[in-house]
Amino acid sequence: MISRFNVRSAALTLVAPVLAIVLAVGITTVVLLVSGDEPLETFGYMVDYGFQPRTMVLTLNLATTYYFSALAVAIGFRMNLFNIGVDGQYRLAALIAAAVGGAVTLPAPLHVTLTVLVAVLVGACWAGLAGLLKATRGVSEVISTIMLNVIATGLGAWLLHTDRLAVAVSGSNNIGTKPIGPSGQVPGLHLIAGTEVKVYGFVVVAALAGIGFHFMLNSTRFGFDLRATGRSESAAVASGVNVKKMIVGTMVLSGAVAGLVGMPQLLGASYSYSLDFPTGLGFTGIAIALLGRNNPLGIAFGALLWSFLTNSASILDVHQISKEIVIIMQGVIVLSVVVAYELVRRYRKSAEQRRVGQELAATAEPVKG
Amino acid sequence: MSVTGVTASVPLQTPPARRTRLTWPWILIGLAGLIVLLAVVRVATGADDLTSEGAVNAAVRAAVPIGLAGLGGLWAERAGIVNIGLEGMMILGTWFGAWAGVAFGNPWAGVVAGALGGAIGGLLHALATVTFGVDHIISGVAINIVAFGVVKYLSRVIFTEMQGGGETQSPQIPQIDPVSLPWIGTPLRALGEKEWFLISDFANVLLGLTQNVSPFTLLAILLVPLTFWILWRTAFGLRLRSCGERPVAAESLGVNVYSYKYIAVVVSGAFAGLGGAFLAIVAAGIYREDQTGGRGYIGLAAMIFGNWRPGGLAAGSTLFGYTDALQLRQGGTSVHALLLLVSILLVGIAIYQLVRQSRIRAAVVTAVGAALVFVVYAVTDTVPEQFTQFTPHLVTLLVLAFASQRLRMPASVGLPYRRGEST
Amino acid sequence: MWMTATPEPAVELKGIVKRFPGVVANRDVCLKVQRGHVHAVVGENGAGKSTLMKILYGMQRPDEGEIRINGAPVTFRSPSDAIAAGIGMVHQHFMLADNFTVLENVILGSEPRQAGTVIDFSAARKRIREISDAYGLGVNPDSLVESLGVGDRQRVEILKVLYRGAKILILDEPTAVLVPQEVEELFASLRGLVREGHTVLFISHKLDEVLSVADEITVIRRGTTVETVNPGQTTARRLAELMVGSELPVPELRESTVTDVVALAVEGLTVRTPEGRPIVDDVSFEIRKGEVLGIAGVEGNGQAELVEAIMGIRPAAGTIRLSDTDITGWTTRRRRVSGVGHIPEDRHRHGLLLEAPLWENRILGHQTEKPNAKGPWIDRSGARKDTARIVDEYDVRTPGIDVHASALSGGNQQKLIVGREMSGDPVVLIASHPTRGVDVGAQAAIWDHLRAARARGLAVLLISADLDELIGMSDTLKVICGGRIVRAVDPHNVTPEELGSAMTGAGGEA
Amino acid sequence: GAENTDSAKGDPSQPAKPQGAKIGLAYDIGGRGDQSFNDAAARGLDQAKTEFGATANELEASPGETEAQKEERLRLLATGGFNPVIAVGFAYSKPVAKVAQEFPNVKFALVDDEAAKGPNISNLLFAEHEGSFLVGAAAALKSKKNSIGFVGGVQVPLIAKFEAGFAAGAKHIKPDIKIQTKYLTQPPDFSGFNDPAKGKTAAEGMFDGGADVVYQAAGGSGGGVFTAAKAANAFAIGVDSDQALTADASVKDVIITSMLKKVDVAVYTFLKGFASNSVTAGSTIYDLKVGGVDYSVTGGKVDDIKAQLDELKQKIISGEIKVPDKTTG
Ligand SMILES: Nc1ncnc2c1ncn2[C@@H]1O[C@H](COP(=O)(O)OP(=O)(O)OP(=O)(O)O)[C@@H](O)[C@H]1O
Ligand SMILES: Nc1ncnc2c1ncn2[C@@H]1O[C@H](COP(=O)(O)OP(=O)(O)OP(=O)(O)O)[C@@H](O)[C@H]1O
Ligand SMILES: [Mg+2]
Ligand SMILES: [Mg+2]
Repeated sequence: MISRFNVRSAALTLVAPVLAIVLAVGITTVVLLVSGDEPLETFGYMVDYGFQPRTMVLTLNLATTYYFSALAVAIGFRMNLFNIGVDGQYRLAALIAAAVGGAVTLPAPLHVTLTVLVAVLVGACWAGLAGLLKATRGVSEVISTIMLNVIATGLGAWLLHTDRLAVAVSGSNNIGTKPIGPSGQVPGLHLIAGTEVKVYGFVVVAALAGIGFHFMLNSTRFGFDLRATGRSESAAVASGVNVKKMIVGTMVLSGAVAGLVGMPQLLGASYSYSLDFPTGLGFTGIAIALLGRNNPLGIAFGALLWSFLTNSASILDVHQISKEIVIIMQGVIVLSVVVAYELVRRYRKSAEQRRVGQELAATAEPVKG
Repeated sequence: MSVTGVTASVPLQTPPARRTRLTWPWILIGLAGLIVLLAVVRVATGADDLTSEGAVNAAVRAAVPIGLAGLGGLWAERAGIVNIGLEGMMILGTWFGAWAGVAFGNPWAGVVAGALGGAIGGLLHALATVTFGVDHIISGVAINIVAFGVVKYLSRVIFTEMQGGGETQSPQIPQIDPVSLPWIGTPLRALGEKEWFLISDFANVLLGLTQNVSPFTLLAILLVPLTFWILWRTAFGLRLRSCGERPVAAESLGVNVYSYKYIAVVVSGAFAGLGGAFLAIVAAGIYREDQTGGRGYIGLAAMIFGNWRPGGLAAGSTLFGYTDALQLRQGGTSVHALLLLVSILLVGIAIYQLVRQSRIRAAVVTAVGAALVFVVYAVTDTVPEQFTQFTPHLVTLLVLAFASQRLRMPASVGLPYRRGEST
Repeated sequence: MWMTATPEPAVELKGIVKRFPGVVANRDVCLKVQRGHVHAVVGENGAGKSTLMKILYGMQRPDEGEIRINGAPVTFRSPSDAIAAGIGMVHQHFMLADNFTVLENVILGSEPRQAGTVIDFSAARKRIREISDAYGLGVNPDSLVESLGVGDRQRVEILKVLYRGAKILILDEPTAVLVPQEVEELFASLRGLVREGHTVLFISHKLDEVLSVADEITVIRRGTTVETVNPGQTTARRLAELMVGSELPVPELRESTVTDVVALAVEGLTVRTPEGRPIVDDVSFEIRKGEVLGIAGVEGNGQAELVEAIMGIRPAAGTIRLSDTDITGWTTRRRRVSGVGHIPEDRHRHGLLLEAPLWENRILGHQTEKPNAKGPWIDRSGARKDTARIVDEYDVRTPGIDVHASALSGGNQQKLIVGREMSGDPVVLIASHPTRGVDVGAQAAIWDHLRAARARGLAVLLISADLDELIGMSDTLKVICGGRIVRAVDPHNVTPEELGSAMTGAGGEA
Repeated sequence: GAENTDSAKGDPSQPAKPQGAKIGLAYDIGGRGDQSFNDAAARGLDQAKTEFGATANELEASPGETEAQKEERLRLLATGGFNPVIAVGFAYSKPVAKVAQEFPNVKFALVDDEAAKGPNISNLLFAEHEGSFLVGAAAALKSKKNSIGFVGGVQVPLIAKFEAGFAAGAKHIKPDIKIQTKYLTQPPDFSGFNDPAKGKTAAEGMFDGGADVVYQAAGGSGGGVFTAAKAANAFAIGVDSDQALTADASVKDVIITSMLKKVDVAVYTFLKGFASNSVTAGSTIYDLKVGGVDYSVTGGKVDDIKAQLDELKQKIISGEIKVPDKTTG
């Protein structure tokens, strides 16, 4: 009986995302038809290209980056804190970490550790600021992180100057930090056959972070307190949780993970923070966290899906099909997946109540009438 | 999951019942005081732009889209729905506003279309949050993504076919001619040019507010008292607000909570869309991809800043618009002068804390802050460009850090509501 | 049926059936209410009283059955239909927006208007004053609801109904939060209403009240009407038996177990509002091992704040000592770990994570203790095992420990909380309304557990609105009023009426 | 996909000439139709297409993307048989360096960057500072109030080059001239290239602050500068293309000149070289000497000072005047 229940429960968990993807494909089909493109052909191109070995590596690499970002957002969400500031946190963290990493030469593991540590610290501090403002001054973290994003941009632009952390690249209009030497770089992995391109070594760290997140949430007291606060702040307070400390702690942790967002790119590909360092990953992270229901495994799937769509969109351009339809598709997936989750949740809840009712009725005496 | 925000205020406490009521005389006195202060700082620093006609005019122009987005946020949140999708609805407003303005050759068609475009976004949000009970933030984020993709797609399909348009921009939109309050322009300008302390400052501020103002700006400003009037003076408004405070209570008195929420969120989208249309039609005269630049989020911030009230929200967006205009116009000098202003204000706050509230420690901390700011002012003579640009954001953050505890949001904002479920 | 006198009842319900997922809340309910009567409806928790009333008020739609008002069949699609038919309802839980004024709350949905849109505030104010004066409600239309006490809120609710010109009033447990004097005032108003031709439907768990005010009483058990009786021809005991189908439990302590060892001492405890007004004012008391100290008081007189201060949830001045240790500066968690248990007043807000399984709710508040935790880790299997034990020992009716707390009925939720708080081997237990809204069976079980723990040397601070419970379960009884302990009374020879008058401050200083 | 479908899929009415190359072009953010520097590249491409009967495939970057995505774009073109491949914008520097190595038989051109070197990479560079020097001089000559302004879109080294040349040119004419500068946003917020509202406010501030000529290097925000100039009855200077031709009719008359950065010429010249098999690897600097940068005379507003400007131009070409490409401080 228990196993039957679990199987059904697992099936229900899958229903929502599948429903959402079907809906998204449907809506995209309509858009494609309207603009006169052949939907089947379009999806065919995407799948074809998306599953080539090299694209799969790219998808995995981008997903690694997305994963950290979504994890950072999810940590906050689990406590009903909305960290819109992951974007600013990771940019500032990557910049300063890149400068530090570029300035030193150390034995390989130490060098990488130092750089990553700096990133984690900077991310944690920047997010912690929002946490402190909320805990001590009651400033909504939604606003403070929006503002801190812009402030991080200004600060970053000021720091990324040849008088400060940047070095000019001769012959280039780009400007960046001093490249991190080989000892500070994280080698890639040959995970997928059929291509020379390597998967970021950071994929391992991402997996570990996911496991750590799961473990932290479910097996530690801190995680319990965090989830309890997210579910009911008043009950958490009554149970002895110091909500102010939790707010600061959660924001710091979220920011620490946000600090990792730039690391796969920095230590696995560009080795320097320059003007073209990827931006906006923090916002993508929000969408993916929501897609994955703030659950480490769900986020992994969400990140892969998002990354697959983003990467396979490249092929559409080649065939003169608007790649914007992929953005529309991503948005529709987020929206429809949550609608589907909500419907499933309602169904589950009433099923559970029914179950409790039945069990109780079985033990109770029959009633007249 | 429901993202409703954890409140860090002393847990389980009863919220402060005392509310200060701002009356017209007090507001006017406060504003006049502010101008006096600005005049003093202007004279002391020579940063003439602080009270110039152009700065005031630009401030209003910068404040309007933020204020409209904020009004959008206000309508939604007063009915209990968080609207983080304002940015997306604003994006829809810029696109549809520009498209209709060009297609019909009439900017006012753009105004209407911008509002409609935003309203469609609002309708989607209402559908997701009210009918399907989706978490408000999730829905908002999704709408931002979809709107971004949709306008990119539409531009590619439609603007590329238009003369002067492209994948990332529309053709030039026909202009709405600005209007001026007659007769006072010349005399005020004469006064303003005299550079007399205070008198010229007042003259310039008045000029900035009354001369060369777009009728669309006037419309936007009118929407503030109109919103107040509708929400606080009419039966419709009372019912709408009751949905944000205690929807079950409203339902138990026969108010159809769902439909009020729907109306509120659609109106919210329309306001955000108007903000977008303003940006495209008046502020820029053209649609450019990404031109909203996060103003929807800032509008949301202005609304919270304004304590979920139209007056406060107008103040919040004006503050933001003013500092943004200053930094864009003569950033280094003006922002540097603002440091002195902040320092003076902090001294004032410290004195208030000491004399009226007897909070000695707080007063000392504030005074130290004032001194620090003053030192920074004294030892530098300009503010680096990279820093001037986040002046409005920093100011917002600082003001909130001082005043956040006094804010009070509608009691049921962000909470899911299902007819007949909760108690 | 007993009643067939008048031909045309004000309300007639026939064969009402209402199903919720997993429960049939009402089955085949039949009820006739004569015009000009006070008609009481009694029944256990979850018997389906509120659901029935909501159906009559158009907030729920019956699955089957017929409603007749003044003889004519009606179908209500929403409360507005019911309001139009002259029905008004005061809900079990207040239906007021705290951030609105009384006026706004009252006129909502039927606003007097000028030109069809603008609210005519002065007309509304006038009307409210008139009604308030006519029925002696003493309500100020311009005060903010959040600043009102429970009694005032109750009157606002009644005003809301009268304002709409209702002829048929439904009052769902209006007296649960009132002291006897306020109840008397309420009943006086009700009698006035009835004289003017209003009809009142009235729900209460307090059988004495029901017997004193009602013209007729209908008993509901497990969703169906069992019998309609005349108060003159029945007793509280008989009613209870009809409700439960068994005998009524009595709260009482047998022999004294009070020792000389002080377990909890509170001295000069003062809690202030953000504005600086004291809500708990210089409160001092001691509880010894094996003693139950009852605190009596009208709701909103500082009890909740007192409990929060003792639990460290709310900052306070004064000292609190646990055995010999000064715990004043301690965090809530440290207090809990050191043996202070807490049954909170509002189990949904402060006692449970509704959307979490029972075993996680077992951990709540005991995150650092065995068997829930090992060092910084949560011990899932330990917690699960212990939850199963609690479910078993405290007779929590549930199909398993993996269902969400929200799926349990209130009484079972409360039993889980009591079991949890007793499991930490507490030295002191702060019990706020431990049996509020719990039906008689569960009530008896909770009292038994309290008695047993007391016998083992537990010190209990008992706060309750149920005066019988307070008198019966306390070794020592103190009265709190306006945040101050104003009197100590002897629980062995005080009547609920005397206690009630002491609570309103009528009895003078002790 | 709308406007460039025919070019890629082949227009049946215009049979492709047998010698026609398959050109791959990767744009920076904004792509074709940005009315700025991507558009200029597109013009060069279009010219080559008609002239040499080539076909082309054009791909566009997305905001905030990673290097890997840029690389992939280039690879898609290279593997799709496109040769040569042109990358527009310095952000393609590393991707080009990498992908060019993978495809030694494909010729790559990289606009605005010479950090990426390789035997099959042609770097197309511009002396924006030299052109800006001339319009700076023009601004100083035209300014009656001895006060001018510069509005940059985003504060990046590329735009600083414009500012440096502009300031040097103005100071060369009037050493005591007052120059106001404003960048609309800071990297990585590139919205400064897309926010005409900000451009307008910044320029208004300058006009109110006494300037009467403002030079903009602000991409799509430049329209706002023109509007402000119109309202202030002052002058503006355009950038990249001859904006007195391309800008909206209502503001054309305030644009006294434009600093021309002839990306189209560079792209066309490269393609022409490819067609004639004479492409050279390494840097080609499009400066005043080769006419890669210049100032425009449309509208006749600088006719009166044309002689002076041309003289300066000659001095720069001859090396007599050295124009700085970096701002000081
Ligand atoms: N009685 C009124 N009639 C019309 N418009 C008004 C009225 N009072 C204020 N307004 C306008 O509406 C805006 C609302 O501002 P705000 O909400 O701060 O008012 P308030 O005085 O705080 O309101 P309340 O009276 O509810 O406290 C004001 O800025 C003003 O423009
Ligand atoms: N909206 C609902 N959804 C599901 N079940 C419900 C709902 N409302 C009530 N119930 C269930 O219906 C039954 C009757 O509830 P009701 O509130 O009518 O009881 P009651 O007699 O008023 O109890 P109390 O004395 O505690 O107020 C209970 O089992 C309750 O859990
Ligand atoms: Mg108001
Ligand atoms: Mg009930």
